[in-house]
Amino acid sequence: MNVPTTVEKPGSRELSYAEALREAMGLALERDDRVILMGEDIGVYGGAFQVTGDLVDRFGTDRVRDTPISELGGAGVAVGAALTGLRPIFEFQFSDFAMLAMEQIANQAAKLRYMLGGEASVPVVMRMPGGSGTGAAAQHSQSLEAWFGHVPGLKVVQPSTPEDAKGLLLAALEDPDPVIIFEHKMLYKMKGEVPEGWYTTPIGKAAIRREGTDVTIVASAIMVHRALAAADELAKDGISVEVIDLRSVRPIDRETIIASVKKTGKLVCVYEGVRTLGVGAEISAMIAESEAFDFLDAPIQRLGGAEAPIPYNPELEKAAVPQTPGIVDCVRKLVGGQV
Amino acid sequence: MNVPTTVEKPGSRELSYAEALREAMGLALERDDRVILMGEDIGVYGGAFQVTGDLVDRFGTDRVRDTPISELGGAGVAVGAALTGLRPIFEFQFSDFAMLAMEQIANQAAKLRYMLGGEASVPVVMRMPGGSGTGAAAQHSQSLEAWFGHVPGLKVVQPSTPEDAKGLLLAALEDPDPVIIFEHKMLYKMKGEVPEGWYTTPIGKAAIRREGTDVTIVASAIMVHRALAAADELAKDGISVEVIDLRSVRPIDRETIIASVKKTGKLVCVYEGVRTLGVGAEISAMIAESEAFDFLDAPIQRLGGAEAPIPYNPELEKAAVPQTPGIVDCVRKLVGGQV
Amino acid sequence: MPDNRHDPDNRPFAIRTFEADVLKDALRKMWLIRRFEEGAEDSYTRGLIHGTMHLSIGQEASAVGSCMALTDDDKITSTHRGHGHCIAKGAEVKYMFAEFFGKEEGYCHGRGGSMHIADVTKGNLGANGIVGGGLPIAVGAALASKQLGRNDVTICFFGDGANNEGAFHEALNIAAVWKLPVIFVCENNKYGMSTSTERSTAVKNIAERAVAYAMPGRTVDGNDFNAVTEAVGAAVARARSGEGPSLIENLTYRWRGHSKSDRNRYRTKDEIESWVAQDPIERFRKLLVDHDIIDAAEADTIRAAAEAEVAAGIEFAKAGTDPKISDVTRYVHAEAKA
Amino acid sequence: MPDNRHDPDNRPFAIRTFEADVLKDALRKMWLIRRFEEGAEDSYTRGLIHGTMHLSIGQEASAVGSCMALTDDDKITSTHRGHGHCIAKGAEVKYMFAEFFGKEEGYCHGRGGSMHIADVTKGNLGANGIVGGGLPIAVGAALASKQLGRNDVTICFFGDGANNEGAFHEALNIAAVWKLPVIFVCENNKYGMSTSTERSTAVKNIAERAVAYAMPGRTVDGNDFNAVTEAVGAAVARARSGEGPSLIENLTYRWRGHSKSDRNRYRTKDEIESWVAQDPIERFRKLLVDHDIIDAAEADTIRAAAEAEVAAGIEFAKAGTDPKISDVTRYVHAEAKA
Ligand SMILES: Cc1ncc(C[n+]2csc(CCOP(=O)(O)OP(=O)(O)O)c2C)c(N)n1
Ligand SMILES: Cc1ncc(C[n+]2csc(CCOP(=O)(O)OP(=O)(O)O)c2C)c(N)n1
Ligand SMILES: [Mg+2]
Ligand SMILES: [Mg+2]
Repeated sequence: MNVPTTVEKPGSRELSYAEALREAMGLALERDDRVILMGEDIGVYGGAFQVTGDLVDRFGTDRVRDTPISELGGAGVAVGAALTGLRPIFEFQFSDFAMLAMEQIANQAAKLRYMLGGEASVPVVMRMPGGSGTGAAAQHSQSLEAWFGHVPGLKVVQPSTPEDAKGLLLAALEDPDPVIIFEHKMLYKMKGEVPEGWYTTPIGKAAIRREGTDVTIVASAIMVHRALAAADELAKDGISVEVIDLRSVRPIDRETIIASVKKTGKLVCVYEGVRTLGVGAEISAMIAESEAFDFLDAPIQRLGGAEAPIPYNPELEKAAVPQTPGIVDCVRKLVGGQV
Repeated sequence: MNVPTTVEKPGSRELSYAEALREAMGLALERDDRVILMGEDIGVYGGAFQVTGDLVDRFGTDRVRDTPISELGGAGVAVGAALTGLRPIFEFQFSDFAMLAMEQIANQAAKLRYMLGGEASVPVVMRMPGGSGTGAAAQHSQSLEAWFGHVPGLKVVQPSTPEDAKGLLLAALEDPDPVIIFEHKMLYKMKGEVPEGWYTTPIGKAAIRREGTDVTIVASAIMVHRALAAADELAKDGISVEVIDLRSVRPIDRETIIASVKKTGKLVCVYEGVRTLGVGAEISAMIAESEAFDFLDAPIQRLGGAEAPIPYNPELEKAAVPQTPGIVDCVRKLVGGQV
Repeated sequence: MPDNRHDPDNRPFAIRTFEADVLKDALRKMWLIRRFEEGAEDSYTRGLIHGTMHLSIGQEASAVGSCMALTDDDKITSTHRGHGHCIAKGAEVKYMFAEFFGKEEGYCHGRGGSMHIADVTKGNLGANGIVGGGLPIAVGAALASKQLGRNDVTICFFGDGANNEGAFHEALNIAAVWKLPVIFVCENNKYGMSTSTERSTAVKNIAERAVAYAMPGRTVDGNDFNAVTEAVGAAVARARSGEGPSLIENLTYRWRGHSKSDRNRYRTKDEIESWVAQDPIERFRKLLVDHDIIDAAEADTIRAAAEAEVAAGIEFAKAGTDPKISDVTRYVHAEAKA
Repeated sequence: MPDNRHDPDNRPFAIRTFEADVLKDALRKMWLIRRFEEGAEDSYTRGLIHGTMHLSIGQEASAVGSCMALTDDDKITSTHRGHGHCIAKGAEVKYMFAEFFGKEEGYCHGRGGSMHIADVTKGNLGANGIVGGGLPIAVGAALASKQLGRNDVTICFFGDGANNEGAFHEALNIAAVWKLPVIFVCENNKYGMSTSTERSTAVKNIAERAVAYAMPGRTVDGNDFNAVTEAVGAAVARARSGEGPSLIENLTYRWRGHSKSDRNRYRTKDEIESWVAQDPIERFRKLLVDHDIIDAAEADTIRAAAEAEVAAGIEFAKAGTDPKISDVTRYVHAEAKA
């Protein structure tokens, strides 16, 4: 894939996104006794997507705990443990199953500090493998980040590179409040340079992955890579695209996006979640009410997931979320004044 | 309250919003044996907000079924019953508790028809008392319509008047797909003219509650009434406000809103749900990508709920959601070119 | 033990209860399941099918035995490991393959795939991608039956892993309190993915949990077709006569990994082999031969027919029609009446 | 029965276990709960408090008795009907009243109200607006204790209604499988809002469900302080020594309606009166008097002191500070360190 790699840092190597996450968890388990991992089949199985891998061999079954298939209970146990001294990292096997645990996530974890007037802290990290592309159909392919992004008290991040996967997970661990990480299943095997040791990627900061002057694309997770591929394609036509990797859904990095739109005057939001009320709706609205509004010289475009569950048939599945050609097409029309 | 009443229809009388809902359910239970009501304390107690009231006396405990306190199970039973011949109306005691049932609502009810390639139908209606203002704090006061609005396969309505409460509930019952009704707790006692007999209010159609030329306010649920009060106030300054009652969150009535914004050139979205990724984000984005974009002569404004859980203290609680003075203020600034 | 195989009163339940034709058809279905899944596995390995799949090879007696007391009006809810239940409830393998191949001819017109096969009009309310997702749905179907005065019952299949979901608790409690005609059939294959029941479940046998819902609970050898038909049959009869729900636990084993990504790290070769030796199809075949229902030749013919049906089903599926891309949002809602 | 009240070996558990001071303090707390709730009710009726509230009057022995074996390091999770648990775990009524009045001086600085009172640093992890919401949280607290090698245990209070939530099932199972130091105390007051356990729960006694989690289960007279301390005390000892969780069911009754909107349509006057006759405070007072721990005059003094404390608490709350409106989003996240 077409990832603009960070300048190689001393001590960085190529790792996959899954390996980067595993390295982050390993570091955390080593450094802090209060860190535990919880989730279904994260031990001997290594996780449905092999993210925890061999961590159970290194840290034992007390610190890498297979839970029963009990998402609500498991998440709630993580919340209670976080409230009383542990720093749990809870893996949902698929983010779709987090629907069973919304109560503990959104009614308890997100609200406890506030309801208790600041007198409690719930430093829990929840890992959510999301996204389509695996042929697993409607109940295993959703992109639910917008739900979590709507909940005050949560922070929500979506790394698109191995480096950020590690950095955001470590930032989440250092955060005194609940942080939800949406990991994209189709990125787990993606390789990239990852610095060694402990470092954090700030939560709430977008990253400009490619600079450009004609149009701004704000994309998240796997869509960053499709947007970059589209930008390559569009460059051939002389269209200069700025690609912003959203990285953080809650909070959103207003400054970076507003500055870019003021420069380019055009905005396309690309995201995999269902288009209506998805992340792009917020970005669009945020721009439309900001000082960047006056700089806009074309309607804001959104490319989001279809208004349908994710279908099984592979061609339908592709058609249900934005793909590179669709992004190219949308930008061309926008720049050509055809919208 | 300041509701613009419909022209009095033959056979209409004044009913409260709760009475209107009860009348709709009574008509449905009379007309169709397949209709049953399910929910916690909807029988002898009459419902936490006295919406089902005496229906259990009229139709018996088989058709007006108190469920155990089991939101996931209860909702799932309703889904299974709908799939196999019944037409259940499921009451969540507070919409906040629906978090426990998201799995059955969003993974099952919403997706079954699609996953089964059109070979199944889940005609279930779910009633959700939502909103703040009762002093019940963070876990009993949320406005979660945006979550449901993000889910393909669902329809989501939010009546703001007794007439629509009845009409939308009956429309939901006639619908072959799952429909979620957000009822606002602070509206239950509101009175208004309600036609007798069976009628439906179309799902997916907004209503222009007040015509105006300077600015369009799109408001939902209780915010419609605050917007109308603000419009009265603003009229004194010579500002002419068009107030649109959204009524349907999914699908959204694009045509009505676009036409209004093309006329007024200014848009303010007022909604009670959390501002970020709330209903107003979608309306704003929808306009910013539509042909109405070129007619906008000021940034689109959103007044939504604070980025916080609903607090207990009554003054804080009020401050956490849009109020009439804030709407007035926002419109004044917008019209005055101060944003 | 005296040889009483020919004494009618002492013959096993299945033999004395079902006609020979019906028993032969059960054997046919068990073979069909086995060959269907082998065919699916092979198609997957050859890259003809995408996604994942959960094979129930080794569990055929539970699926077919449980459905023996059902009519076409009765309902089932199934699981991610649901091919066997489908076939037991009468699905045709060619439409199942078509679904796997993502074709319009499939049960779900290619929208659902392996985890969502259903045939609602024939009482198969569907596999489910959500562990435990079918439990409350089954109770709802039973409620509809009771409320509308119908006589059908619902069998709810679920796994040992699913028994730790809150949905299990809520569903069984509601079914019991409302005395609904539903039979909860737990297919305990010792593992939820990699996690053994010892590590996930506080009780030894899932059926012990029936006490918490004041319903009968029974644990049976789920690889013994006869034992399954007897236990589930009694529960179906109970449900049908208005006495309410039951919980039956079929002890069985999946020979294959959990899904295509399983490295089988959590169990031993010995354990797998000991269960393969308990092949439910072979045991059933032997039962039928021992009771002179069929002879070896006829058994072979039945198996060969299943093989042929599966081969034909794959060809049918390959020749199927791809959905139109423009139909991606079709079936989200009911289509407007013409 | 022979009079053996003064024979040490035969005295009731509570009397032979706790010092006189401790027992007197328990009586004080019971009175404090009663008067606190009456004061809250009165303030509500007079329009000084908004929102709703759930009174536990009649259930004081369950709250105070259950907490007798706890130290300040131990934890509790509570419910919407949680004032009694708070006070039993050592909360001060003036800060509770301040919370009811929405003041900065309240336990939650006016953000939480009646349904969210907590004092995490003292081990009260909070009331909960979500029925069953505290169950997994309590298990998490017990996990933290075990994992960090601490010696504290957690009591998880919940109602009969909550026992039908999936969270109950998942929490008890996890606690049992992981052998965690948590005691599940079900306060069975016969109703979840208007719905009786007969109409909502498949078993007669909630404690029967302990079987499903292979943990000890006991049902006791929850209005008998002595019985509660004995049963919960044994469970606490068990948890503390690493033997895992227990389920104790305290049979009790709420004298008041479910909340302020209750018309009491689902129960009879007679039923209410029969339970009022079982006043747990009066029964405990009598126990203390009978065993010469206190005399009637001292009991009156204790009650009067509770009354005075409540009256002072209300005045304290009235004089409290209102939160600043501009602080509406304060406490959503941790404040940046200075
Ligand atoms: C709610 C939910 N949690 C987790 C999963 C992932 N998952 C699919 S099957 C499975 C194991 C289920 O075990 P069991 O119920 O015993 O069925 P088996 O696979 O053994 O047939 C898991 C964890 C899921 N699909 N749904
Ligand atoms: C998840 C959830 N469902 C429903 C409610 C509404 N509700 C509050 S208390 C209550 C009854 C609870 O009964 P029980 O657990 O027996 O406690 P009790 O009120 O009798 O003390 C109900 C239905 C809620 N707060 N949370
Ligand atoms: Mg299993
Ligand atoms: Mg109760």
